[in-house]
Amino acid sequence: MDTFTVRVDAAAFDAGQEIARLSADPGVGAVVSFVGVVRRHGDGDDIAALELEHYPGMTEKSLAAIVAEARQRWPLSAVLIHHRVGRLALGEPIVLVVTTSAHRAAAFAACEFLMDYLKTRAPFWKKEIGDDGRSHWVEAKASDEGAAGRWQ
Amino acid sequence: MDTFTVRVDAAAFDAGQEIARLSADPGVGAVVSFVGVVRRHGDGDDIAALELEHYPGMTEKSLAAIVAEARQRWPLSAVLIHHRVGRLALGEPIVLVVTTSAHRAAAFAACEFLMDYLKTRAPFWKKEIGDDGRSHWVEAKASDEGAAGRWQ
Amino acid sequence: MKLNLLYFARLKDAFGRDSETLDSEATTVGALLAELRTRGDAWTEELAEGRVFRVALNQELVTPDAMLSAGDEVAIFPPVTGG
Amino acid sequence: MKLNLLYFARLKDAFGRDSETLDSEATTVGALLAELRTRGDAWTEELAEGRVFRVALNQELVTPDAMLSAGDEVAIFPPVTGG
Repeated sequence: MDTFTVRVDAAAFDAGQEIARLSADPGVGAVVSFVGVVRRHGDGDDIAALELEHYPGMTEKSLAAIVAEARQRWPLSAVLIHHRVGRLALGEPIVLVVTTSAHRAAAFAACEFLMDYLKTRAPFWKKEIGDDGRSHWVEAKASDEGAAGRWQ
Repeated sequence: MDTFTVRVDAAAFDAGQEIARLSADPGVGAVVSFVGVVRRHGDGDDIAALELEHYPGMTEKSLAAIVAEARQRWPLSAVLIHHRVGRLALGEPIVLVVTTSAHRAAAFAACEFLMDYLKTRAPFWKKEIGDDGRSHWVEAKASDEGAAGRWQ
Repeated sequence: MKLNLLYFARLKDAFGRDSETLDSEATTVGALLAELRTRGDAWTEELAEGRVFRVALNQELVTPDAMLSAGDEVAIFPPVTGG
Repeated sequence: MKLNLLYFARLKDAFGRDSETLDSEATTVGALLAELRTRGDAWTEELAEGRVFRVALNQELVTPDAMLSAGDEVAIFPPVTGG
């Protein structure tokens, strides 16, 4: 069974199925998951969709490296990162991160650590597409840069 | 739609369905979930099942109160707590907590806060049942008491 | 006055019951605990000073100085182990 | 020497291309950026000192003092906004 997995593609994911799959390890007592969703209000208002671009090759490499770092920091049984790319409509899931461990503290800390990395270091870029069809690239937020700084 | 819900019963839950349901709000950008699972090694080794007891009435009341407190602390769009009771076999899910918010920091903090409360304050008790059929009540852990203390 | 007592988990097993109705003169939780201790055996042992247990009065955690009224629900249980 | 340049997101739009092969004498990332700035228009503006962008050399983030070798992949992009 693939217990440390990184996927970057346009496909949808089934969070419930992934949680169930990673819960099956008898050493696992805690399963933390994060799902990021396209919401109505971004930098601008009234978002109809996002367009997610990434840097193929570097993305997968940098995510594999950060998963390895998370494993060094916490006793994890499994990690799944599935980040979608391409056009995603309002309400659609963008990213799923699942971490599992014997105890909850490690699973929570690792999941938040990985999300901070995804938001601030992994080479993904979002373009917001409004109800009126106009689009613009999302600007990086100072608060996200700060969140990643916490782990350094 | 029920956006702030507490359930205490023997029924199983479908984490994926709950995550999808609570993601449907267009104001939601972050969905954090915790699933607690019966694992092989508890206080003793080789656990076959847990028996979960609770204090009917006080449990629901105390969980509703802690959800209200979480809403005071963080801007949450939804909270679900589903804690199972009765006999649960190895690998079965015990508890599901889902928190949603516009941004991830609030959803993560609230989910961890609620889990710390569930582990240390809510009136649930676990009995471990071994492969040999012998059983014993689980003793409270000092580390869990410490985790709840962080929030006071 | 009549009190409704509830016991959970290990204490339920130790006392051999999950509930009882007690006619007591105790005016505080502390006095009620002292009265229960006089029953001997598991009662004396499990409710001894320095043993770790919790008391909820009408479903709220309380300390031994909490005042009792007729009809109160008093639950005695070990530290919780949920989640 | 030949370098493989990649551009992403807003910079891809501003430069009107997502990649190019460049024959350059630049020995550092900083020198390469200076060379690109001489193209004028969006190049001068987007890559100006003080503008916020990132450079990855062979898929690792680097600073302007990083040394270049023939065949290197150099990607220039805005701060990331994933998750």
